[in-house]
Amino acid sequence: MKKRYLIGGVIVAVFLVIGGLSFLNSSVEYATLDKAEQSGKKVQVTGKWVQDMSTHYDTDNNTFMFYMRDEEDRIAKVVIDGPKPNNFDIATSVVAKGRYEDGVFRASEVLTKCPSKYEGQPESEHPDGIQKSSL
Amino acid sequence: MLRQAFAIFAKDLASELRTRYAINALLMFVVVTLAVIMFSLVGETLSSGALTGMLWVVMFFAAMSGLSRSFVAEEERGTTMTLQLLATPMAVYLGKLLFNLLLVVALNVFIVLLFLLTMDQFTVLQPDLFWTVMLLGSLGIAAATAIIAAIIARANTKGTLFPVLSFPVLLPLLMAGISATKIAVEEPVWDNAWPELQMLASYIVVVTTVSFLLFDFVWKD
Amino acid sequence: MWWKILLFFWIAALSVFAIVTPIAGNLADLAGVAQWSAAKTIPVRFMIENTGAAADDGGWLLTGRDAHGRTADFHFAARPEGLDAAEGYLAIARYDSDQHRVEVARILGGYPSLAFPFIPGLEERAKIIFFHVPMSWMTVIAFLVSMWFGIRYLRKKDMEDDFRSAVSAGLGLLFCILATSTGSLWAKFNWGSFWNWDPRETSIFVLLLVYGAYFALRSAIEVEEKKATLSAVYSIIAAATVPFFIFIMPRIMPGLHPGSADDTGSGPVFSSGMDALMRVVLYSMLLGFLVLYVWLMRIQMRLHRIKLRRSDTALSSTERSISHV
Amino acid sequence: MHVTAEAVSRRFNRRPVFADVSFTVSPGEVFGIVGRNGSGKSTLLRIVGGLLSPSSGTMRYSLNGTDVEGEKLHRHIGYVAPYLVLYEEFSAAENLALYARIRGRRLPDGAIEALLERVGLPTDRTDPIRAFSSGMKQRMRLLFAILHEPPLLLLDEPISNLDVDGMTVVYDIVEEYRRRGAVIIATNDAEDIARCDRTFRVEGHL
Repeated sequence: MKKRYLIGGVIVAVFLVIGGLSFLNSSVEYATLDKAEQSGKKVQVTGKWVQDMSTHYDTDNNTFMFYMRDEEDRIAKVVIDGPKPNNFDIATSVVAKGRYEDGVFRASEVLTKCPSKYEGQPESEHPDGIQKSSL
Repeated sequence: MLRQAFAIFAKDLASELRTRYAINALLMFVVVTLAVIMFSLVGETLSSGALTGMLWVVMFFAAMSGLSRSFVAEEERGTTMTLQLLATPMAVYLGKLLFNLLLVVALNVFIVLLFLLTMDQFTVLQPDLFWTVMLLGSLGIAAATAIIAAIIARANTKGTLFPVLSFPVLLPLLMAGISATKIAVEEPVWDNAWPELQMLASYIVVVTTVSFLLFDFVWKD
Repeated sequence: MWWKILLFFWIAALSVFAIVTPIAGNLADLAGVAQWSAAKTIPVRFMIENTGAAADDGGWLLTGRDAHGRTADFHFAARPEGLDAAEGYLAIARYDSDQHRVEVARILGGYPSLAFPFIPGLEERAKIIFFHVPMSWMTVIAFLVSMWFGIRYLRKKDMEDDFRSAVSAGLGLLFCILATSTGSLWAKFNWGSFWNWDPRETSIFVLLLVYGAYFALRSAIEVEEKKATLSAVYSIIAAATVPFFIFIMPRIMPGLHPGSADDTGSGPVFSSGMDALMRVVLYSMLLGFLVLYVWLMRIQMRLHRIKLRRSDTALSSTERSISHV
Repeated sequence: MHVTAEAVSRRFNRRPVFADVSFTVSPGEVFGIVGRNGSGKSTLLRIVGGLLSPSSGTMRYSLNGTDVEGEKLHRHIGYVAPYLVLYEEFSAAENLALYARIRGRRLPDGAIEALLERVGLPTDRTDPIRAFSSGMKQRMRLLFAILHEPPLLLLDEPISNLDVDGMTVVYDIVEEYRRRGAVIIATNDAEDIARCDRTFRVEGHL
């Protein structure tokens, strides 16, 4: 009787690990810009805001435009319905939900991902202003 | 034990074929659900990916409406005690699992065939992968619902409780299944689905093993 | 008795510290100051590097250093008093990007010894970690404890174990609801939406469902022995399938939540780079929530025993009255 | 078959049904369990039959000197009770064939007819037993219990719903199984009690 539970427990543990390992190879949640353009479907694209390129807030249409670089280093113009998202300036990466329309990624929502590391900002990343004046 | 289990399976099958409680209602359920989907989609063009989601929704709810019967029927007729006197818990579980398996495989084949016939927009790029996923998904649904059905057979509100208890347990299977089906439908490469298949297989083994270990407690008063 | 009083003060003190510390906003260090818009003044803390010299415009210019060792020019309207004696300042200031210097508007006081760090992007919202993380942990711990007592019930058939299992599940549900709602509220202000089906959000939602199903099952069975057995069995089945979600998926899949796969560098939420003071508070809060959980468990168990004793007296008195008739 | 109950108690929802029941049944005995309505006769019989586990105490069984374990107990027990429901969508012969198959027994040709005749049931009916009268169903239950020739027969109010012929059938079976092994009857019927070698009174809590 005891043995049965022991053997069963081992089988369960082993296969939980095997099942868990399967996650290592899969990342299906987010698409890339290429994929988004090919499929034309509504997808989530994760990437970074390209700070060297311009951003623009169109007050008439209440849309915000910026350029985003995805994981495959492709840059696309993104237009969001609405104002500039929270924390946009300091986000380490952004997730845009939307679809490609006429060469522009129209996002219904943009989520900003911040460095939630709960530590002070490291030396190397500090903004230009302070750096220039430091002794 | 296998012979005992098979005898119980044969009994359930004969009983079902004679009374047709589950089969007729289930077939109608599938037809009605698909009809509702078709009504609501007249004139719409949906991608195969979106239709994949719908296919799984139909499969999930069909399973939820039919698969609790194996144990609930015994409880409702009052034959639970008779079966307890006839066979070991292991044999009972295995017999019921086999019956659930047959029912869910037959049901899903019916659903998929009907789906392929009625939804012209639904095209499958990799039929072999698609059917593999359907088979694994059916196995997983049968394994998980068998033990949950045994549990809810002892409760008061059997019908409503079944999906409530099943959904969280089935969710890993549904996520992996849907994702793998999407790959089969949209992508031409079999290899992309390996993680999902691995996940499905280990899910089936885990749930079946746990069920075997715990069925004694559920079955005996 | 004494430990309860101690616990009370412990949690009270921690809560006050965790919430209140920077009363007038974040105690920003230099990186923080630079990130704020030039028009806004915020409290900033700094140490003095040198005593400086008179500036061209008649003010006073000196070099200040923040807790992370960054330096910047600090401009005062006039020479601050007691400059030689003070080691550090807490001052209201803003960053002047044209002059590349920090304009000090007003000195608030000396350098605070306990200061909440400035965390870019999170700022005040970082404090959620003191509540959200311990709650999430307790959700999982309570569930495991519930399952553990469920297994013990199956082995020993002691109704007391079943009650422990149910109480632990109840507390777990409470913590789960709290963790979900705090996380969701935080997500609105940090990520931009209340709910995004992030892997971590999905995982806690599933856990919520499992708890809900557990109690739905319990309320649907009348015979207590059967209720105990079946709910124990269900919690084990759930525990065998749910880890896919709670422990593996959120870590390995990319997502927004700290600790997910593409969250480079920070790894699990507890990164080694975490501010030392925050770490102390966080660990204390974890301990505090753990003790709170144990305390609530004990109260519930005592209540249970009292109820049993009362129903036993009621039971035996009816028996007596029947046998007298 | 030796059956030993040691300090067996059973509670439902913390309400005790009975407490500290101990007895021994030896091979060749007909053992009676008597008691008022609601005293827990049926509950005790279910515990003896392995259908219900005792809240405390132990049940032990031994057959020809070797202990019988819980998992295999059902092979050695025949159980008849008014609350036992057979598969009513099948005919009598199908039911018997089904039990034989699940129990892993091969019935020789004509065995089913012989069994049906033994308890006075018609051999030519092919309709589901749903249509049977309550007395005929009781006779079916007897067959369900003795089909696998168990060394221990448990009877809960065996003559309920039976006519005089039926009672003769029951008592024939009781006498036969006294020789094969042991019989335990839970009853308050005077005729049943007269067949018992010993009786045990269950003093249940109300």
